[in-house]
Amino acid sequence: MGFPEENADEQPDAIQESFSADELLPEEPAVEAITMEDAQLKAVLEAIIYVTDEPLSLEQICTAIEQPRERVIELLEQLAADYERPERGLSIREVAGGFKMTTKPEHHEAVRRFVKNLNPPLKLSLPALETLAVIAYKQPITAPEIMEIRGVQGAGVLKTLIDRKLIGTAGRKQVVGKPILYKTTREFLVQFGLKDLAELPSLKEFQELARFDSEQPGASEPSGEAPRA
Amino acid sequence: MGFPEENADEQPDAIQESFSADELLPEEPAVEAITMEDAQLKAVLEAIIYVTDEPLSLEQICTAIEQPRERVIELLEQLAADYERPERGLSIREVAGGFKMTTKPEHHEAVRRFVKNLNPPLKLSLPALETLAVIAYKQPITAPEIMEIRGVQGAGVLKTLIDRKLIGTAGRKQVVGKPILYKTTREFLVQFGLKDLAELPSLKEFQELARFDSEQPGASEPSGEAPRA
Amino acid sequence: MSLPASDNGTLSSTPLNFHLDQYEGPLDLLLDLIRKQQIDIRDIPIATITSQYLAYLDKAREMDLDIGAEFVFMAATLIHIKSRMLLPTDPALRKEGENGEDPREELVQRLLEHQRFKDAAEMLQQKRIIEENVWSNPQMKHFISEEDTPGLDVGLFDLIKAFGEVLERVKSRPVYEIEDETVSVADMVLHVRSLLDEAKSDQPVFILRVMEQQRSRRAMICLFLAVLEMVKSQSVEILQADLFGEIALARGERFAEADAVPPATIEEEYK
Repeated sequence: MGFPEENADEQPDAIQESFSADELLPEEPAVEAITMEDAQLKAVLEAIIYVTDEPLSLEQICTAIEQPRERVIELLEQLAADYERPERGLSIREVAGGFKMTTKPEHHEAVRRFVKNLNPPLKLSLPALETLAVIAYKQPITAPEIMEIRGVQGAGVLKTLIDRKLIGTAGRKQVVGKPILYKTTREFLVQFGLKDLAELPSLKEFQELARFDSEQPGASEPSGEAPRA
Repeated sequence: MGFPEENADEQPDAIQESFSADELLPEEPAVEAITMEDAQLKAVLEAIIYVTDEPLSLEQICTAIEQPRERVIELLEQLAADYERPERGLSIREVAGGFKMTTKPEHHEAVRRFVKNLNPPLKLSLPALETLAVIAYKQPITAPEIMEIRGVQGAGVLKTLIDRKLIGTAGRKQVVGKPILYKTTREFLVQFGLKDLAELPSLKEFQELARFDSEQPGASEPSGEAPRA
Repeated sequence: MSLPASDNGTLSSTPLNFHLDQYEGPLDLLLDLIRKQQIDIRDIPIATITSQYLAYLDKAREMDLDIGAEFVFMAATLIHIKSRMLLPTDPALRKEGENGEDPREELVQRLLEHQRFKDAAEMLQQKRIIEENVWSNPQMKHFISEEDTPGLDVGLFDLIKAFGEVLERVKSRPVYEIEDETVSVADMVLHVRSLLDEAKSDQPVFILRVMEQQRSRRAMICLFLAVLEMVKSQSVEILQADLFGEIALARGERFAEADAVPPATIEEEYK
């Protein structure tokens, strides 16, 4: 259970949890007071550093929280020290003349692995989406027919859709050249939350929605617009 | 001096200091043990919640840090509690069945100035919000049913809600005409900061409010506009 | 219920401050009338409300506003309730229950439900206000490898929308159709050129697919001859990725030289 002792001394701050009991910690950590006002300032400091992508300069911070330079430096040091504790995964660093929040380098590998394993939502390029739409509504359909409808060449996207298991083959059409027929797959239904193809909304239904929707562009302005705060 | 006492007491009691150390420090902060391993896990947890754009589910986190559910819940609770402290400007909130880091609303004024890509206001009219409310409470529900409840003709603002990804389809109702069923989406939960649908107050609670309102003198507004928040 | 403004039906003659187009439906209008006058929703003075409601419809008509059928239907409902309220209670019925059923009950329930959803909408709006005042700054982009191509986050309605847009485009597309019976080799040279122009430089155009789009024997022959001409003049290359694979066309060395195969010359040769 040994948390290294020296860490206790490094911490300048009262509010952090110092750990451990009697025996393990003979040296009482110095407890420092934090006023409500300091707490507020630190909170705002943390929030603005978090939301800003570019490093925040000392001047910007001073202006933002309306505090003298020395005070801000002190608060920044406290904040940075809080973040340096080993149970924190982030750090506030001074880079390029400003302060910036980043993940700690020692966790980059874990984060990268994690991001990679995230199940990304279904993302498709516009050509792929159009091709998938044409196949969904016109299946089974051949590649030349898809191109004919879309009015553009796009053999590449079929492969993408096949790789994603959203479409599969459905035999060949009995015309010159016997082109392959494509159809949507089970995975397609799963991805779009459909029980079967009959659940696909029809174009007519979709257009009716748009027609009745008073807030769609072109329709008359709705009354009683909600007030914005 | 004096960090408010109750904050000290809030700390889960790991290893409580059993002796009162010093006259000068009557409010000894409760001391919590943290092992090196816990520190590491908390750090990674913080880092991955920080980087991800979608709320992270418990399952995703368990898989990522290879820890049993109970352990992860415990760590998450600790982390969220750390963030709740008043000197923190960020918070870890449960939204749409996952965990997400955001700034705290109370600092919005200071933070807003530093936000480059401001959240686009959702700009929903009151009729759109009402339709959304009907769907949220009565889902899955068809367009005719929505019209019936709202006492208006036309499918209303469904397409707007679809375009904003606040509602989606939930199959078709097995009645004449097989109308499309609608339900709210995960994005709805995210946009409205809801943990899950169960977090919505029950309709019965509104009824109580409604009765109360009707007895309030001067509660009436001269128009059908939304009461300002 | 004492209403300062109301003295029994004459209220309808006092023009209320209507914004005539603000009501989404009759329930909205009724609720507003009730709220403005601080009427107890469970004990609506139906005669007063009915005349006010009808006055509203009249006024709307005067102003030539489009009144939906649902407003008219509600007027009928109100009049019906009013007439039932006026009927003397059947003494036989009175023996059974206390008052019999209140003719207003169903309307009251609908109004209450409507009010609940209005309140729910307001609650959502407040929640949204909070969300508009907090920000998140995820850093995923630093951890996503380059090869993950960004794309659209796609849902079911994106699919139908895309399909609708494709069909729209078909309608508005200028049809590059060659009259089958008059088509020439030169036309086909131009056609192949335009196909290669449209295709990305690294994307092949499959001969077979172009062939399939032709609707007459003459067009197919012209296409075939055109391809041969273009190969000869090095404006296209023929590619075959693997044995028995599909034969494709790609831009040749002299593709850029538009007059590598002067149409007029070809026209002459194939006369």
